[in-house]
Amino acid sequence: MSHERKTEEEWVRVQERPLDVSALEAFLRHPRAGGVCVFVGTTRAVTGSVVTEELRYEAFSEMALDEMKRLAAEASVRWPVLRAALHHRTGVVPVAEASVAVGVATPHRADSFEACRFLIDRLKETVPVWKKEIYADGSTEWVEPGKTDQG
Amino acid sequence: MSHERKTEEEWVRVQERPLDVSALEAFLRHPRAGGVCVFVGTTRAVTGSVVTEELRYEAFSEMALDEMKRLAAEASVRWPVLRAALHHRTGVVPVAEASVAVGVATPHRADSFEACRFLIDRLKETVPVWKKEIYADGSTEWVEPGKTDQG
Amino acid sequence: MSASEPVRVRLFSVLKERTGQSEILLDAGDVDSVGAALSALGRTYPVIADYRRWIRPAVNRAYADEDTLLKSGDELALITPVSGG
Amino acid sequence: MSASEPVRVRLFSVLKERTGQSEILLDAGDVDSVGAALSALGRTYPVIADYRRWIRPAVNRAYADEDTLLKSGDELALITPVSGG
Repeated sequence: MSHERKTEEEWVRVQERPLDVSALEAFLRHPRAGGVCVFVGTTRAVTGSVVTEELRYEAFSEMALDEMKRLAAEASVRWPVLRAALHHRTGVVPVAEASVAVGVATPHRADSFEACRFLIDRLKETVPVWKKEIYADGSTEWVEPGKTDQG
Repeated sequence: MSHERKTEEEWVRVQERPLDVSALEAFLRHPRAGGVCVFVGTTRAVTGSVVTEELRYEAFSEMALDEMKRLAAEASVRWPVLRAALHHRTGVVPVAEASVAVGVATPHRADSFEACRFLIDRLKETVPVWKKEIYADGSTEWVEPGKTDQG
Repeated sequence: MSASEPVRVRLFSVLKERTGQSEILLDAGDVDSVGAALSALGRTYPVIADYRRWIRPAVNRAYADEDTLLKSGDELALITPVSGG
Repeated sequence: MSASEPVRVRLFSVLKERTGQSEILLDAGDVDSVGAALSALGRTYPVIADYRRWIRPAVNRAYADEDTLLKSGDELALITPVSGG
């Protein structure tokens, strides 16, 4: 299952299939661009002493697309963004595979780094996607940043 | 013509063919990586009121590879770099095509952005590659940062 | 009983798992605000009461707050701390 | 005349274009340092004298300076301001 919205300037997607980073990078090419910055988040096998087998992502896909579009619009106010793309994968994401890819094209390189950093940082704060760790010992855990355990 | 050096951790290349950003991104995948940051520099058609037709790059290829390896090693001292790649194209690079691609994989995303930014910034300062602007009006110019004209 | 459309509550992640529900319909006449809906849901599903302080409610796919008014046909999503990326 | 290998000078970019040379061989006995080589080259090629303050010399593919000593068989590259990327 995949959801997407695509205009000439921005492309947001939520999909179960592996992400196509090449297609994302190709979308970002623009004759007025001097710099393209792409960030790819991948499933890390080891965090501290804990071994992750895989991650499972769940999204509220329709709202996730809205939020990603809103973030792209916010970035375009702050930086001269020529193209922006935000893609998130859902379902099982094995170790070393990409869960998220975010990219920005701007006339100059400093802006591409800043806008890309902004998009991935904000995506992790506001886009309704949730991650469940599946550990090598068989246990599982929803990752809930900022939630302390005295529920 | 292409020159390259490749180990398990780093991959530097200077080549006349178009850059393969997908291959670079694939090389950066690592089971302990959480973040991969890739920067692609592309030929910009317009800078201010000046229209660029194409860029022509010339490299001192053997030394360029040495310098790129040295920069990757320097980044690895400052950040926990799992993989690094620096590829530069030479010869004619038309508008919207990539002249340079630099990427880094690290366990956490902030480091991938910082290390990638460091690599592209330093590459532009020390790697022996020169750019000639071919303007739409037929004139040409070697780009020589920091050189004032009273030779 | 109201003849109008219900408020459609969407649950995800830990709340979906622990309530066993991905969608709950509430009578729009009974819950005129997000806060009222959360209180009603918390009485039936203790885990929603437990999570209330960490829930960012979204109405019709935009973040809202407890004071946001609800009307017939609205969609209320209970967004627990997100962890995409 | 020395029987030893010459110092091999490499030129790129604007210096290659304006001297018409990509490589110049110097007798190693005549140029014992980078500075001496640059002075000798500057006498033959005015553009090298003009560019001298902006040239970063590299000996055997590593950045050096005017005091760096040259020996038979060394490669001296005249690196004008770089503009890759």
